[in-house]
Amino acid sequence: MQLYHHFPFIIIMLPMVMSVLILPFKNEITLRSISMLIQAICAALSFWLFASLLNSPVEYFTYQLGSFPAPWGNELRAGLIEAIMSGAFATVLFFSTMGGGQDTARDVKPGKRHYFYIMINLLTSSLMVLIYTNDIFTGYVFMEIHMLAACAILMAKESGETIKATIKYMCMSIVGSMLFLLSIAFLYGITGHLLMEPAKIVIARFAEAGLYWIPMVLTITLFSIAVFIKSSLLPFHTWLPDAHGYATTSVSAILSGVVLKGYVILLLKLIIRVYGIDVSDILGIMPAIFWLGLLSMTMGSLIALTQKDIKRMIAYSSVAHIGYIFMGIGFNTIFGFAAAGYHILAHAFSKSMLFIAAGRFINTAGGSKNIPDLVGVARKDKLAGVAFLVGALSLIGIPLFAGFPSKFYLATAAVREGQGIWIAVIVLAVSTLLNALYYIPTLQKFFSRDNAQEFSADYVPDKSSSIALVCLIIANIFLGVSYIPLISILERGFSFLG
Amino acid sequence: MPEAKNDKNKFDKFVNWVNADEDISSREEENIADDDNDNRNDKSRDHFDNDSPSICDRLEPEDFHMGVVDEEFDYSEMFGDDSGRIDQDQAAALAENSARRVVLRKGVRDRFRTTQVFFTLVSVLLTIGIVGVLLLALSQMPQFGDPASPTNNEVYERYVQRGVEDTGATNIVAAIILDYRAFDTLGEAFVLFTALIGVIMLVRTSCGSQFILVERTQPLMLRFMIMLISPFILIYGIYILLNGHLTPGGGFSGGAILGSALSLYAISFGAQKVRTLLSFKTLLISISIALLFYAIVKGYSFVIGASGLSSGIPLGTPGNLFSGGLIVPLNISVGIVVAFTVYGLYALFSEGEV
Amino acid sequence: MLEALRSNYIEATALILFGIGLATLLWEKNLIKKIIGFNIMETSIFLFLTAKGYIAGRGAPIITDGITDVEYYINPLPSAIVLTGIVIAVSITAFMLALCLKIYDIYGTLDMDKITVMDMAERSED
Amino acid sequence: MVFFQILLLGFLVFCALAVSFTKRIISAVVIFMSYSIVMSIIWLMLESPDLALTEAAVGAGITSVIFLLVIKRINTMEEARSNARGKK
Repeated sequence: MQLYHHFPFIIIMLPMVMSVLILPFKNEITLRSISMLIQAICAALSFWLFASLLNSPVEYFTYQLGSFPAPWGNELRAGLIEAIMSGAFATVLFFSTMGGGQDTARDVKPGKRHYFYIMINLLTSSLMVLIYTNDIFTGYVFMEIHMLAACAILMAKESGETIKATIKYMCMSIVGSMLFLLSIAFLYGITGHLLMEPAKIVIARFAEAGLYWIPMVLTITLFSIAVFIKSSLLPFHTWLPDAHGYATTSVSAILSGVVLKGYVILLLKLIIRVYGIDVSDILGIMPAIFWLGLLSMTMGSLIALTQKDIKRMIAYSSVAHIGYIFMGIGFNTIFGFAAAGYHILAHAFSKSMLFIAAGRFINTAGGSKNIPDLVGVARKDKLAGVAFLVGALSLIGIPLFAGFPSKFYLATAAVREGQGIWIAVIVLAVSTLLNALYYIPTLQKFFSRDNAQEFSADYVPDKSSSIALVCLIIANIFLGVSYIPLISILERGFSFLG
Repeated sequence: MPEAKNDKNKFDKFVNWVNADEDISSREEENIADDDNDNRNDKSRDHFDNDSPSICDRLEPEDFHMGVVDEEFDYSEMFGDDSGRIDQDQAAALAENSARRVVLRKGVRDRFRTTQVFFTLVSVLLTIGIVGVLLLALSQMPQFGDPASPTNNEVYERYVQRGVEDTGATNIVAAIILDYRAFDTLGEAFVLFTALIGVIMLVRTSCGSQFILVERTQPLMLRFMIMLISPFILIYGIYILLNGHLTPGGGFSGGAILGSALSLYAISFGAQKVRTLLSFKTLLISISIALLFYAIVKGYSFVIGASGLSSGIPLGTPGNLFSGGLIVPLNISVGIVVAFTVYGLYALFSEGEV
Repeated sequence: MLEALRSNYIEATALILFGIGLATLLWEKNLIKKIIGFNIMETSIFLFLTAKGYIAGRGAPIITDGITDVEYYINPLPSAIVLTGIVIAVSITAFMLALCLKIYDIYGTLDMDKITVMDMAERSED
Repeated sequence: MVFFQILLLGFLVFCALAVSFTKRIISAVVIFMSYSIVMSIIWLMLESPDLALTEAAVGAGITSVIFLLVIKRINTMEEARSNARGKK
């Protein structure tokens, strides 16, 4: 029982307890620095846990909450994948809060600041529970906190559009959590377990005997549809553009980079740990995920082409990149999951950088979000221009940046996977082309010298957002360069996630 | 009640607005006018952004409503300094504006109609399909109430057979909630906390409580009856709360009863009386203390349990009041969180101010 | 298929209520009716779960005078889950109703169609 | 006993349908109140008294009170808005 066994519990409880403790603080700087300190501690503990797991004999460990073992009491479980993901998400949260701090100070009214940062801490802790939990109903409970906190920070800006975006987001994601709860009810009805490992034994027994066939197919479909709605895969994405388009900078970065991914990690754990790869192969849901991913990749990029508002364009490109991730999951092989995991990391880092840079562009252009008004803005705000360039290139898939290895591994996963090789590779190429089609022209507009608007010099970006952008660029390049060790760790992690 | 008049004619009024050309006086139009102007210079439509202190002074008690005063659209700026005189260019701008709006409305109306029909069709088919699939899956599920169904496995047997000796509580449901699966209830208390903070962010007006609301004194009969009943409700709530581990009830239902007793008292005797006892600050502080108590005490027993030690908390003899080990204090803290959240929600929704 | 549904009729009604709640949530124009639809959906799933935990001929899971034999008590786990779920349903309803107040304050209506039309009108202008 | 359960379940389905077909919001909320009261009775018949108590106290009690308060607030905002426009 070494020290690092307690880290998952500390990572979860620290932001939760702090969210209650920061009630008395009122001033913006202390609140932001406390929340960032908490997120930094979570990131540091996760990477320490990751390092100690790397060279520990056992691949994963379970942390028993309370004095009763698994099927009776609650349990957390930490392995390589959970450690990497919680570390990456905590870092992205840290940089997004730091990067968007200036906009939050302006948009969130003084009376409501400490409530905003309470919600940021609750978001952090519920995200960590979604990653580390080994119990499906605990996943549901903290999924609700995650949704309420995301809606609360989304509407902290209190303009007409954000409130309408929040209602739309909430209606959609309520349907998602209801389907999730219904599939928990069905799963409990047939297996009698709420924890993932005991449920897997019972489901494996049923799969061989061919018992309860339709309820099992129903539960895995309801789980997937719930996560599709919450992570805005194409047919269920209608809430995303309003939510990400109108929120403040740090909230858009957090929503796009981190909130969407927490549910995908939960679905990955459900598929691998509750059903297992071979049972979910037989159940036949994986091709559906694969085809929905393809649809979302192409349609997301097509719609993003038509957008004039910079933040809505980036939001639609999030829908496309969620499609990549679900395409990777749809292969239902360990390498497919590893490629999807890699793209989760790459997308989290590049997307939050794009949103912070876009926030700075909008501020320099005096608050207007239309791309025509932002022509030549990268000349004025050089650092944000470089950050936007790096983020866009990495999402297109240019080598040396984070997007390239993940798309490359998605293609190799398609080649290794038997069925549907050529469609996947073709659609990957088409959607990469579409990505380029809407990112390159915007980049040209931003960096163009002629007919650049004259921007009033009253907006001076603060130092912390510059630091955040520089660190995100470094992280992006690191992800783009060190892909060989990373993909092997991801593969090893996913093979033991079950 | 505006929605009370059936939606039909309200919607017709709206449809005539959509078709009407000159008459732009209806309320929806006011909002549209709001949106056009604000959107043009693309400041997001912040009705509440002018948080200059003056807004609180202009408030008179009787129209102290949630944000309605901030939202007032001042026509004088739009139509020149006094509303009578409109100079030429403003009139021209207005005419051009309404002409463009006519063209726009036709496009909007058709698009709206098609999406309406399409949307209803999709959701009808969707729900019938889902219910059909669910009933199909249900037909394969184990029978209702038969003892041999898979849910009666070793998990259920241990909860019933060794529930009392493990946790010392005779009400097994309370034992599960507060001892076997206490992490869910921790999440539960934090869901309530998040909802309360979310509602505070949304509904609480920023003018603080220096406004003494004009209290409508309730009829004597109501006040007298409430004076008679509320002690019994409080005793009943406290009984349910404290005996959560012995009889059905526990933190949630006991807290809800106490919360509704507080709200009942606030309804009849005016929120001001309750506010002297339980101001906004004490409400938040007591909820935080209860949450911290739960998190720290239960966190201690999680960490001890995880590292295999036995937490030295005596379980007491099952059956009497202080017998459930940690269950009774946890019940009290969850009860406090639920009671004050319920009262807070009542106060926020009724006056926008706890 | 039919006689299976006849035997577990409570779960069948729970699923029908789920369908009605889902239809109300998706189909209803007024926001408050959407929230009532959500509550109906939520309580129907809890009815389904509680019916799953019921065992014929066994009593409530309160251990009375020391009898800890399995034959006397129903399955307590679904009750624990539903207890947690009810309070989650209340908190989501409270949050959404606060949003309704805010929406009414800005748009002057609770009718999602009118709001979408206003939005369409607004977006089609810029 | 079974007949009584079927009767209550029928009443539940009727209430659920009635919510979407009533015109007035207040009647929808009142129907929902009766819906959750009947639901807690059914839970009592399913031998889970904890749930019946919580559903009665929390589901029927708090949710309905909050619904009615919101409707009252919307009414007062409606009047304030109409007399605000009248005053101008």
